[in-house]
Amino acid sequence: MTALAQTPALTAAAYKSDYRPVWCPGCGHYSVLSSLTKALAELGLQRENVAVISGIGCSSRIPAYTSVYGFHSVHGRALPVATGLKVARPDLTVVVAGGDGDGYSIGGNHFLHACRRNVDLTYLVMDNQVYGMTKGQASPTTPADWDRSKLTPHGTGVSPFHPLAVALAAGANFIARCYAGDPNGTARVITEAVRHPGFSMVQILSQCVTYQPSQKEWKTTVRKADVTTTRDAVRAARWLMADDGLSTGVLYIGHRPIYRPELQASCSVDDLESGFVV
Amino acid sequence: MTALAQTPALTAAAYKSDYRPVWCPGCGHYSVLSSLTKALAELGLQRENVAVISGIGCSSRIPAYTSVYGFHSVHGRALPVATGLKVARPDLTVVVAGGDGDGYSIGGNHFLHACRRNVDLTYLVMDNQVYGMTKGQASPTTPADWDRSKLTPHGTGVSPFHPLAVALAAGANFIARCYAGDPNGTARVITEAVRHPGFSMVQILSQCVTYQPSQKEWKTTVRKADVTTTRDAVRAARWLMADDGLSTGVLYIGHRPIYRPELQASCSVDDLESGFVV
Amino acid sequence: MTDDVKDANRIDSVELFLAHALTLENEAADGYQEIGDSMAVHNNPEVAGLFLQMCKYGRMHADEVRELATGLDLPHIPPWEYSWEDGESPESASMDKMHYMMQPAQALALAMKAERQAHAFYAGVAASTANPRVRELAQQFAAEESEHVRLLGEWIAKYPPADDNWDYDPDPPAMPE
Amino acid sequence: MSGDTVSIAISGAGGAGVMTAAQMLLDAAAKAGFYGLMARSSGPQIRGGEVAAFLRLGSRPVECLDDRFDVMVALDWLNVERFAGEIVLDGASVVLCDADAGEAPERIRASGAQLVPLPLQETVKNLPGGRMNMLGLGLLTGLTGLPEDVVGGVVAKGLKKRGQEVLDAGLAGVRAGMALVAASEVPACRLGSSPPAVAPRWNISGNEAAGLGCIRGGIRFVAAYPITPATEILEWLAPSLEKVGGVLVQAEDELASINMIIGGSFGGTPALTATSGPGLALMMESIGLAVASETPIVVIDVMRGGPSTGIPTKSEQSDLNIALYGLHGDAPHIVTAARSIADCQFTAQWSVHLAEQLQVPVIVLTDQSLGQSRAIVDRPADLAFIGRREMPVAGVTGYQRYALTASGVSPMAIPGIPGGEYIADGLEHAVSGRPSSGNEDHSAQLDKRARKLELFDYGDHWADVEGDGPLAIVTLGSCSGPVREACARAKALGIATRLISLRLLAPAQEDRFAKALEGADRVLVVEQTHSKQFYRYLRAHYDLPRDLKVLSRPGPLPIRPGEVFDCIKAWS
Amino acid sequence: MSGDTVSIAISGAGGAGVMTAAQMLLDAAAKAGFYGLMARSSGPQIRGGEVAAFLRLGSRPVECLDDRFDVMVALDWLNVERFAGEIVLDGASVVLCDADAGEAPERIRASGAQLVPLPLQETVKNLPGGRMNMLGLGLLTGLTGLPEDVVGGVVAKGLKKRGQEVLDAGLAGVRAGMALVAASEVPACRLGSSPPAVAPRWNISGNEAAGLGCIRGGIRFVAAYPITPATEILEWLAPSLEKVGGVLVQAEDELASINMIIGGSFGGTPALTATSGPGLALMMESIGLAVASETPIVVIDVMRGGPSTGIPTKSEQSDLNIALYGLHGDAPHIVTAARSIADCQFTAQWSVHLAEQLQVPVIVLTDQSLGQSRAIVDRPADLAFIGRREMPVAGVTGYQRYALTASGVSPMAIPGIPGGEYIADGLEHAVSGRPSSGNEDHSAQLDKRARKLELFDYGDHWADVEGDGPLAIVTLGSCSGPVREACARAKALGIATRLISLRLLAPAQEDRFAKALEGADRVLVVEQTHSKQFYRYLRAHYDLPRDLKVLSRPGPLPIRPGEVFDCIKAWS
Ligand SMILES: Cc1ncc(C[n+]2csc(CCOP(=O)(O)OP(=O)(O)O)c2C)c(N)n1
Ligand SMILES: Cc1ncc(C[n+]2csc(CCOP(=O)(O)OP(=O)(O)O)c2C)c(N)n1
Ligand code: SF4
Ligand code: SF4
Ligand SMILES: [Mg+2]
Ligand SMILES: [Mg+2]
Repeated sequence: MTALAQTPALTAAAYKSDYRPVWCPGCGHYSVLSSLTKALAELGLQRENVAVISGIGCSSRIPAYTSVYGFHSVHGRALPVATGLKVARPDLTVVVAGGDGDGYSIGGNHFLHACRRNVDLTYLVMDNQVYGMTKGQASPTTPADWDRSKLTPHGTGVSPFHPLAVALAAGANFIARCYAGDPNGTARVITEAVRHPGFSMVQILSQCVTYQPSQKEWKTTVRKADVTTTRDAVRAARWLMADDGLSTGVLYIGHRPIYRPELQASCSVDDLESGFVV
Repeated sequence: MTALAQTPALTAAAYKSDYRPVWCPGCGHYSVLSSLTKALAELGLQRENVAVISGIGCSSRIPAYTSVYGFHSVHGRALPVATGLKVARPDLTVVVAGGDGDGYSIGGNHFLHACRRNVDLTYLVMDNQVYGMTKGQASPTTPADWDRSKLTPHGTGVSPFHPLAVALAAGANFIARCYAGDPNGTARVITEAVRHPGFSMVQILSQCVTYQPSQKEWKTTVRKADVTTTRDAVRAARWLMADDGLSTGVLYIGHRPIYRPELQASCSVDDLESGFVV
Repeated sequence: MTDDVKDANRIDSVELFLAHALTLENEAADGYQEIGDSMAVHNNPEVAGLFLQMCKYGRMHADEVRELATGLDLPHIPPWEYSWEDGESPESASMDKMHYMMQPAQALALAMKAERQAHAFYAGVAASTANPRVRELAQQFAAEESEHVRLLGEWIAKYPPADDNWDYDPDPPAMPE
Repeated sequence: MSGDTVSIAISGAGGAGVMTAAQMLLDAAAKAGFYGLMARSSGPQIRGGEVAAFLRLGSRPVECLDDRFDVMVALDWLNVERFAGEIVLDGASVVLCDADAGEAPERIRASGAQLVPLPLQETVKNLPGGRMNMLGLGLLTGLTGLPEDVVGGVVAKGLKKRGQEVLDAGLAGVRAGMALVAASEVPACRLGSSPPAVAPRWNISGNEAAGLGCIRGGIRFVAAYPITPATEILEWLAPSLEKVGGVLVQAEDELASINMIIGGSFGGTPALTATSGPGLALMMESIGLAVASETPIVVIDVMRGGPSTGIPTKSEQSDLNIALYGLHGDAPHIVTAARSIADCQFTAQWSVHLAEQLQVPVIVLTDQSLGQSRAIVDRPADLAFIGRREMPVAGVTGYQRYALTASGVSPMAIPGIPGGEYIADGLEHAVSGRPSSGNEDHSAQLDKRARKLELFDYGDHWADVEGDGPLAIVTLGSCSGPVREACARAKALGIATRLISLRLLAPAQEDRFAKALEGADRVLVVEQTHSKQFYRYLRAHYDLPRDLKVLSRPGPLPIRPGEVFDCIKAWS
Repeated sequence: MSGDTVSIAISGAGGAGVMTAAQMLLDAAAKAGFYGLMARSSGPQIRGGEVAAFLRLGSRPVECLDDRFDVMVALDWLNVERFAGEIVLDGASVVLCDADAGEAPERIRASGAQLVPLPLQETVKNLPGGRMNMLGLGLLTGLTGLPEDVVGGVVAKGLKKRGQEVLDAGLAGVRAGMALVAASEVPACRLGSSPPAVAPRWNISGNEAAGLGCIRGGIRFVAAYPITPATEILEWLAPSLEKVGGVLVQAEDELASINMIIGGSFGGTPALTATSGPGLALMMESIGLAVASETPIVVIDVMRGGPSTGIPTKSEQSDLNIALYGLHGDAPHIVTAARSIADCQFTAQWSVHLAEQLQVPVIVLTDQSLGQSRAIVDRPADLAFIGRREMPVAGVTGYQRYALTASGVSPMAIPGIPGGEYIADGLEHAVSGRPSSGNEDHSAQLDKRARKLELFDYGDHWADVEGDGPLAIVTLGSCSGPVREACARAKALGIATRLISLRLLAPAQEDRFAKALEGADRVLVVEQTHSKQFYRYLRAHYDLPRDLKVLSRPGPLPIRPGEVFDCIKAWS
């Protein structure tokens, strides 16, 4: 049991804003919002001490639907914004949320380096294998033969990106996959991810009903992983390279040191001058 | 035998320009230049049909020291420049060369996507675990406790980047490590990499005598990998995750499809108008 | 470092031997040239001069070998398949020992090492080959290399050894980009 | 009706089929020999959001929306207030709406427009498979007097792939709509007589026109990252390039796309990317590389509301500054602006030609209101602009990539040409291409890169200059349509103006501008920005009369001809 | 000797210790009560390249190099031609060189300077552990008449960590150099008498001064990616921030660094990054985000030669355009420029204050010649500028992040303040922060973001205005030093000028500028760009007299006081 012993101060609903999502009815992102707010309630966090940071995309609209602090930044840059915030304000709980396009395509470099740097952030990638916001182009996780975008009329011809394998190779220490169709399971993983010190990577399969209608099948194909969480990177690598992308659970927890500079003054600003005096 | 049956038309020296490198004497990059020109000779390529593309850094100066076509572009962008060139001109042999800073730090996103896209390029990363050109700051591959840069006076505190593990996870199909101290061995791997269809990732340990003088020890610590080339991604992943970064050889060859759009006209430009006629 | 451990140095045909000798001398000359140029670029004219001089000798030797090979059809050997002891041609003074402030004595010591390796290579071939003509040529080349070693020894004696602080550069490096 | 055109707004919630009906109306008008323009506006939802289509049809080419609407067809009232600013109605307007949809919103009622409630929902319910939008199309067929068979033909073409049943229902809906109008007291809003179509006409959007211009100019390699409102250029180009032996690569981001096209162009293939403000901002460093390495590329920026993510679906001209000045260092390049939907083709094609001729990056500015609107236009004349790069011959000796020529243009070798081997460089270089930080080399290369743009003869294409009145109206891009129309209205009142609509923004054409301005004593600058960017640019480069006014407004509402006309009138 | 200063160039190959000797000379001059400036130039090699140090010492503050050099000490002639353009010599100059180093290069001989060959190598060889640079230092000690004990003290401090033997050899070298000069016929080049040091003096580089200004202004979070010539700001800041409870993060690229500081500032910590042209270009999209989301940040751009990678080690002012105009959309922000090495501190500190006060990004322009040069300056007065953000109180109800206030500045909540929860957004938004594409919201937010910059009282810091002559010289940044000196020379000839050196470039200060220009009938604009960027900017925003000249030249050679003076004289 990882849950709080006592009853949380705020209900999940209290973490939602009164601004109604513009998401398509049926979009998986609704469930992610619900899982996130449940997790925040479970963690018993004060609203003012939480920040949700995102980039641009349908998924990246999520901060506005919460009642905590947040930043809806620019496409692909959620992770550095969050990194700056967390390093400067280690007292806050910082959740980063966005899409597969935002996170693996334009934001790929920050993804690599966030895994490696290991700042205490929780990263929720609402992966629908498509750019929802811009009318359905292929994203890095789109299957190679998906030919429904005019930009890639015969499919991308490119093997899809495997975010968790890359996260592991890049040094991530908490690696999980969830499914938006299982909001309580997802809430639980988010709760664990926030509690995990350092960077936590949570891929959430979150269907795009508009541009990837076949993702409705996830209801039947997504399943719990047939392994328990490993703490061995070599085993995790072996497992992830063979994984079909549909099994859920916390797949790996590592123990690399976290990046958290001390912010403790040891001298006054005036003292800095001494180096210049002739 | 992977060599040409007949004697190459041009000697290795013929692929060098008469512009003398500004590299520090002792720099590993000299050997890489020599390996590259030997490989080009061995491949029997015409100078005008080869292009060497780089970003910015000491290593990225390499195109100017060759006598083929080349582009010394901007920091971190060698791979997309090369990708555009190769897709538009599939008849050319395109080699991309640069440093660990150029390739894994600012260029990390293109690295990920080049591995995945699998355009027929050969990527030589002259890895010296430091930013040589800008006076020796930590790069992604710098050990976490390296404290010789003023920007990270107590070390980076961040686990080093594992380029080959990331390349594999990102989908690369030819993965090799070489050592500048073994120029003929490196020439051989470059030759194989160029012959390999699709994207080939070649990490070359190339010492920076000025900012990483301890890399002189590579002479004794670098060794041939104790495995033969595998074609099994799962095995490769397991092996790479446990690897210490000092073993050389062609470590993995995969078989994902390459990206090479056909450039065949099927109609005239005038025909395109028909879609607009009222 | 080699990929294939071979029966090192065992060379039984004249063509194969001359191919090795030619590459050895060419690479020696190319290497000296590169180092000499690099020293010139780094404002060490004295050492540059020494290496460029060595390069000249190397080119002469290569010409000699080429002459011997006239009429013969030398095989093409990929760089990594030569029968060198450690994968690299024996007379290449490796760039990684270089320093922009190195002094002549140090430079010559490196050249000496290369010449000794070349000698060892030829002597090794002479000792192991089954072909008398190869043995004859190898012995001749080995003798030449020992002569180089002797000459270099005399040359070195003319320079004082490098002082303790030879590589001390009080200034910080430049940052060209 | 403003003169000879009819302006129509159709609104409704997503799913009602507003856009389909509007497109069919435009098609039908075109088939019937009319010109027209169609723009759109929608809510932030991906699907199911409120949508409005704005049409203006007439017997002469239409370059902009009118000040107001003659007719509004409201399929429902859901969230229609969103469009309050865009659907300008007045006492002469007619609003057809559903009798059962409840009261019209306050702003519509306050406009004074004549509200005509009709039993829309009820009629649709009684038609098997009936749909609101087909009924709406019928209403407008009846009102405008478009021939029923032409409309029917368009409907048939549009619905035939959905099967006979759907098609029959559609046609029945149209007929029912026409019947409703016929039975009502609604004042008609007829489209005069259709002019004889001399030349073939096209139905094209600005984004498609830009794509076509690029391919005609020689573009065969495109790398891009999707972004609103530029994506349709890419959507048109991807399959079209394939047909003509080119290719479009979807890149991982804009940094990749700009550098991919630099690589493609280095390889000798004319290359392009298209984006909008945020993407353009990411490309600036590498556009500078194209300047320094003298690699021709074309970058189309379909402007949207800024700053930052701003208002992606709305038009503005506020990327002017970044396009002109957004490169670090002294980085001369070309900036062009398309003046109308059809002109997107001309300007794009000309821009490819300039890029290739001058080995320079060209930034082509269009905007959302051009790119995402469609117009019925005369088929444009064929243009002779084709990108042609000066190249050295094979086997050239002593080749110097950055040789100092009189024109400033140096022959550019492409891989495959023996003897032409060189290293393109973004570091300052000597004529050979080798890095140099020397004073002479820096000055010589800066001079040559500036010179090639200054000496080139851009001919008459630099601007459209019309009229010779003492009041000059200087404008650019999508403001040109409203300005031209305002000038026509002024002329009708006997006020002589002159229109100067710039197609070439940079390099500045001092002499040509001075000549165009000769005899004008007053200048009115019209642009769609908040900070008067165009006016500041003009001031920086051109001598302007003291007597000067600026009509500058940010998006999202377009500049209307009436606004410009009011300015002219007030100043005459 | 120009009036009361002595100008000295020292050259030699890497390893000879030119920089160390030059720095010791500067230190010694400072200890002896003199002011001074030291700049450097070097070849493209990382190590072992040719290096030249340029010093100017005097009894009054020195803000720029002189037109020419009084003394050159050439430790060898290796590749010294590289500096031909920089080391201006004439008949009155003296060149001390090694008698055994062969003939001096043509350009040096042709200068007419008096060549004084001395047995340098020979002397060094005879000193155990002797080094050329210490001998050179000795030569200059002798020539300038700096007290031997002061020089000795500096040498001792510099070499003591290397052990007594090295120190002794160093001191012996200095003495030997002094002896060589004493024994020769070289004309002395004495440094007058040293002025009494009223206040403590500092030896500081522009990059260090900028760093100090930032910390004084309140910066406690820095994220950056190394780039020449900005890296030394970061090198100074990393350990210094740590001492005062802040932190510097080395980011993976400039896209990360700019967004990290936006995140840090969103969290309430004043935040900064420093970069140069190529890095700035990559940051533009996100600087726009800071504008739209009203997040205060400071970006220092240490300008170098452009375009593209350009000339990283040389100075130029050609990033002016991108700093002013490089953002997409209408994105009002602040641009400041530091006028001298010492002013880097003032301008940086003031910029932090402005950013925090106005919740806006501030781009601070300095350049390589300020950043990487060192000067002896009077300790700057303490400044009252500290970043202070307006914030709502904890427990606030109905908080609206982007409320429309009269000043345009809205209280900014930071995480941790209950009741202040809001979502910062780069999409256009309503006062609450919620996305809005509405016309009213867009206009209101554009207005407020412009208003807050327009209404703020920047006081006298916007520019340095000196003199009231009829010829106004308008300049910026590192050109201010040479201009000021030219004005002084003109004054000595009885020519009255006025200097207007802008510290605040944007927003433009129309009224203040007009006032500063009152009574001036001619304007000379001085800047270091190829395309007259500053002049174009002035034209765009200010009313300038018709009688106007521009002295504009690209890098890499600095603008010299004499050039400016010649312009003034020719025009008087
Ligand atoms: C610099 C930049 N480039 C492109 C865009 C256009 N854009 C907005 S969202 C998006 C893709 C979003 O996809 P994803 O992150 O997967 O989110 P989803 O909509 O699928 O939830 C793109 C390409 C942009 N806003 N900014
Ligand atoms: C956009 C941009 N940012 C920063 C720089 C500065 N810069 C030039 S080279 C370099 C690092 C080079 O390191 P690496 O790629 O490892 O090459 P090395 O010099 O070690 O061979 C940096 C940071 C730049 N030129 N452009
Ligand atoms: S387009 Fe797809 S991702 Fe976007 S809101 Fe609709 S269903 Fe969700
Ligand atoms: S600084 Fe390092 S990487 Fe650069 S040339 Fe010198 S040794 Fe090589
Ligand atoms: Mg997505
Ligand atoms: Mg490196």
